Amino acid sequence: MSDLACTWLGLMATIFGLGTVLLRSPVHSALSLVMVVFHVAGLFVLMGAGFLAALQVIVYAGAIIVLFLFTMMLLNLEQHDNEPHMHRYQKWLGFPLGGALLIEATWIALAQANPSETLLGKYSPERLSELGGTAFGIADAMFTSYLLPFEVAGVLLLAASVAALSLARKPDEDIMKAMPDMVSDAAGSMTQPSVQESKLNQSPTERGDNH
Amino acid sequence: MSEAPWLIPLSPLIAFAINGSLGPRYLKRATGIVGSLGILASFLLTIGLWLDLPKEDSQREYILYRWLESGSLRIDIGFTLDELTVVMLLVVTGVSFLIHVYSNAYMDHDNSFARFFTWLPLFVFSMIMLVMANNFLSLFVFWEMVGVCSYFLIGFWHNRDSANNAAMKAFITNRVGDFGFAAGIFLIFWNFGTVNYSEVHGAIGTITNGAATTIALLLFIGAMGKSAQFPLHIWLPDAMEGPTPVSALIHAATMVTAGIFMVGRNIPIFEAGGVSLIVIGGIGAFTALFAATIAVTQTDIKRVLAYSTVSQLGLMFLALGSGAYVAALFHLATHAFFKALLFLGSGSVIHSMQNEQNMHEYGGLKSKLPWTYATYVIGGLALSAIFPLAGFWSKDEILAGAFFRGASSNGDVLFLLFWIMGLTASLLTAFYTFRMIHLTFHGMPRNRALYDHAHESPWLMILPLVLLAVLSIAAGIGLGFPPEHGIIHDYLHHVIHSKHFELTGDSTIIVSLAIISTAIALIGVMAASSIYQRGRPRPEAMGKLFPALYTLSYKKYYVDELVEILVIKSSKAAGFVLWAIDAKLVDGMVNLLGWLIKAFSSIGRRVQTGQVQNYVLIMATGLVVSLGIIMVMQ
Amino acid sequence: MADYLNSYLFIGAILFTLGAFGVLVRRNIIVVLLSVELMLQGVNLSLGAFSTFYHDMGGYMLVLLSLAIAAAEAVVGLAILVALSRHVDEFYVDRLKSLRW
Amino acid sequence: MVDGWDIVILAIKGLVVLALLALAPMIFVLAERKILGRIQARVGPNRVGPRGYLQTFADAMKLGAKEDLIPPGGDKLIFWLAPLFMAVPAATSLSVLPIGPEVEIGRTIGLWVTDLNVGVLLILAMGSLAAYGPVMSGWSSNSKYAHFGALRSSAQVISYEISLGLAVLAVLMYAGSFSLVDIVNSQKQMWHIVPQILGFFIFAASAVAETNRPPFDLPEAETEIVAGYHVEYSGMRWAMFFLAEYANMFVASMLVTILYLGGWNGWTIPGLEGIMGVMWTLLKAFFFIFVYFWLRAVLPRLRYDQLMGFCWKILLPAGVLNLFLVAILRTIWS
Repeated sequence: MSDLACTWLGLMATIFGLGTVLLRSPVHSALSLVMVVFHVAGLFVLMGAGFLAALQVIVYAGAIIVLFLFTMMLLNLEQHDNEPHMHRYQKWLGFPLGGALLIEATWIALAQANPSETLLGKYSPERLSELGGTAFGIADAMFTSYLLPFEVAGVLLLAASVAALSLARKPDEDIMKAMPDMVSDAAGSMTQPSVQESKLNQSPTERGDNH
Repeated sequence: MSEAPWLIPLSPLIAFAINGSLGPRYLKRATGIVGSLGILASFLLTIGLWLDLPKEDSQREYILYRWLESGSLRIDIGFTLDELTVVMLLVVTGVSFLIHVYSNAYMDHDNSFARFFTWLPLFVFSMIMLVMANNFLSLFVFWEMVGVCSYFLIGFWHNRDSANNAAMKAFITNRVGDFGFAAGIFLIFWNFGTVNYSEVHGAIGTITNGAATTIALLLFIGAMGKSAQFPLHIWLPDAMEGPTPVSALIHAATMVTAGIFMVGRNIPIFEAGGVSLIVIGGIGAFTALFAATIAVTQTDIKRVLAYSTVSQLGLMFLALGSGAYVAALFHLATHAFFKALLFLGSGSVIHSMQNEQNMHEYGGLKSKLPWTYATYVIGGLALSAIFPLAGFWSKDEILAGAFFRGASSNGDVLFLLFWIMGLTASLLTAFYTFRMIHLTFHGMPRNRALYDHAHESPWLMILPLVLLAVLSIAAGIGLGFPPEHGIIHDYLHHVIHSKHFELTGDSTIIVSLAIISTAIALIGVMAASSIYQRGRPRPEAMGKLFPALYTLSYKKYYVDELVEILVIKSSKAAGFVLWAIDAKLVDGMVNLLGWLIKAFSSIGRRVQTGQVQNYVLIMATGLVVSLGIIMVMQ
Repeated sequence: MADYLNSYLFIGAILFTLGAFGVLVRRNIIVVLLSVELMLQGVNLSLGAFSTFYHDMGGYMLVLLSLAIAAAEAVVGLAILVALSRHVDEFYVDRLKSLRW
Repeated sequence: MVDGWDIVILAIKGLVVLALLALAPMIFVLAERKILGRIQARVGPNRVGPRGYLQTFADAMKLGAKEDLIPPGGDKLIFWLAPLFMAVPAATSLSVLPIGPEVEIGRTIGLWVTDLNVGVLLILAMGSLAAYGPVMSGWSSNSKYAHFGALRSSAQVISYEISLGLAVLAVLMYAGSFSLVDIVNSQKQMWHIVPQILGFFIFAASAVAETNRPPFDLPEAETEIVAGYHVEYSGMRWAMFFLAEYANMFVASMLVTILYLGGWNGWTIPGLEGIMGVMWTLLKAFFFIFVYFWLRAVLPRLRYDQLMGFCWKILLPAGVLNLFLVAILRTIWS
């Protein structure tokens, strides 16, 4: 039963993973990745880590990929689906490299055939049921031995949100008005390279306007 | 009070915090009251500590908390509770309180009133902590904090260039001394593994004479900086740029006495350090005489007092060098009273003369400023060491100490020379003091416009003057009678006593020495009166008699100019040479290296396509290859 | 038991490799970012499997942390994308060469 | 020990859920139209059947007969998948909602399909998946109104999920379990609404926003963007969106009932705990569905900046505050 489930989930995850990488439209790629996330979550359930499965779906499917889709729609990204290829060798090198990586990764996976008994940690299934499940086990570990990484992750998230805010923010026009000479320099240095760059990278826009 | 000695420094600190945060916007004039009350609380608590001083040695150290711990270094915020601390605290907080009260009136018209009363309590806090410290590191920290506060206070009128320069000069000159002081503390830690006073003093016998001498001399360099001994005295006269209460606070009661206190606190180290006491005595005696000769010709009333302070501090070091330790601290206390009185009195004069400080613009102020005049004369008499005022008792003991040290069998003959230098200094002291009094208060007014506007200062300024005058009269006889066996001797004997020198002679010698010094002081007073009151001979004629000497004295022996040439110009020249080496040789080498790297990297940069994916490709190749190697190896 | 661990690790390896391949080959910047997420999926699966079979919470904790990092990465990456669209309006990796000076 | 009866019972439970999914919206739609009519001093539907009671069935038949249009230039596959992405999460959520206590009918049967030990997380996960339906439909429709609706919806759902999660977190802290049955059982003495009145309001507001209902119905604001993300849909596909919306409302109401109002806990007749429990649960849930209609009738729609500001500047800080308060209360009372 669980052999079958594992095989099925793994197969589907692989197929959707291929879809993520190979599909032309970024939106299709993203939805394909959502399916990968579901199947990985299913594998987590199969392992008995239901908590992780739920988190996986909530965070990945519910937040991160939605954010991707949101951005794609915001920037009308789906219009650019004819990908030009400027460095073909990159693609031809990518295939053998990917193949080699797969072989090596598989070898590493197979090298784990016999997990040593001495490596077993303290969260045996009995201990977990005593604690009250995976979620409780994770909480137990999180607030004891992994407290520092947990706190650091919080700081990381804060830093990331601040960074995202400042990156995606529009240049503040009120400040520009308030401090004309100071900002004109800064604005000049901010806009100038982008103007140059867009000139340098001039390319026929393939944006078909469907609206 | 011995259970909670931390309350004593706490109240000025609270006053500082309140005035610093709320002062400029909300409290304004009330900062003066807050500051004064803070110091008053501190003074009353000190009296409490005096009455409640622990009798047993084991209780004389109070540890508030462990400040830092690093390796074998352990520093506590702790307090030493002994008689020396109490005496110093009484002088510091008492005089500071009177100065605070005085400042309320003196600074009344200043726009930065609140700022003034922010730094003043912080200064007193630092000084209290310095006095109460139980280890060298705390001492050093607050030693520096006193320096910082003095920087802010000397440069209080920061829109005057001269004030800023004076503040910087004081700060930098002190740094020179602090360098020696810090080196001394390092050596102490190196030799003893601790910086706690009692532990260091207990272990003093374990180190060699040479090490002890080095430590003692290095510590003394620090004391020279803070207590303005030659040649590090140059900052003190310039520091008169600060407001007069600041001058009184820094130069009478607190900051400059830190050096004396530090030596007094560490007598065991200095006694162990062989010749260090002779060096201290020599520099003290020289400074006393040297500064006195400068003071004779100065025309700025505060500058006269400044050189007088340098001279008196020299006498205190002479006492320390002679082994008359209690006499040094006795003089420290009496000097604090009468010098604060004189500074505050001169402040009162300056206040009424619209900030004119040149004595040649004064004259005949006796009738205009009766209270100031009366108290000023008392202070002058005390400074001149006229019997029976405070200065007499303490200075007499110092000179007697030097004499006995020189004359006694196990003493050093050099001290007889120092004694003569001290006597000469006290002659000059009496002379310039009364020259100052005559120029200021007697004779005819030399500047009618200023004279007409002069008026007696408000009672808030007079009251501290009167109190200090009373102390200047009574403190000497009250504390120091009979000589060598007064109250202060008995009180301090427990903590400060010499292991090596017995400085007593029979009473006839003591009395005759006292008569000699009084006679010399009287000669000085009379000479000044004769020249500056009756004009026989005329002062100008005296100046022309020895023009070279007069100019030398008036120009302060060109010490500032010498420093300018020897230290500043030569450092600039050396700096220029080093700059040239740096700019041409070192930079050249670095530039060469940079050029080489640039040349090589112009080849290597072709790898960079600017495309992230290329980089990732290379990275992945690396991963695949290294994994492959691992795979093959196994 | 051990066979299971292998199969999970195998699936994880496949997903990781697919993601790496996508990062190497795809031009569209958003697909590259998605491929990175795919790599993270593979890693998460392996970590979860190790944790389960070695009776240790370390792997689960790392999955949680990698979730946080993935979120941070996505947020910053997409913000950069928005900034790019504002300045150069260009989403192909091989045309963005400003790293080269 | 799985025997035949277990499978039969499970099948019956599943059928009940499906029936709920299909029938409940019909009833709700009728109720909504009638109640809205009353509040707005109208009569409401009154032509089909006795007093208009069969109106919804007529609508359903009409929708079933309509042509299934696919807009040109759109993405067919995703256009086709989008309604499924709306309906499946809703149905999945229904399957873990307990509607009554355990009853004895020959054997012990819990009045729920499954009792997952991460039930709350499953519902949260399904709630976050609800963002996909609008996004996919909006993107594949190739229409600017649908596009805007999808953008609004995704931003709104992601934002309000955070305050929703914070409110739920406080409940979980109090109950000490992720299982919905355990949560209901932990409210035997006191409903969670008593210590967490603040959390209750945060949850209720966030739930309304999550289901795209007025006054937070910006993704489908008729007056601005016609009907938002499902403007291009017709026939049975559109019915599925409709169905999913009402199913989501039902899930949200049940969740409020279970998390804050004690689920089936209430006054009961000995021997009839099962029936009384179901009655209590449904009564509380129906009250909340009524609140949904009520809000729609009386509140104007928010502006978009107000919507975001309300979430990030009011609900989120309040949620954190609630978490602190609950943590303190829990420490004091336990």
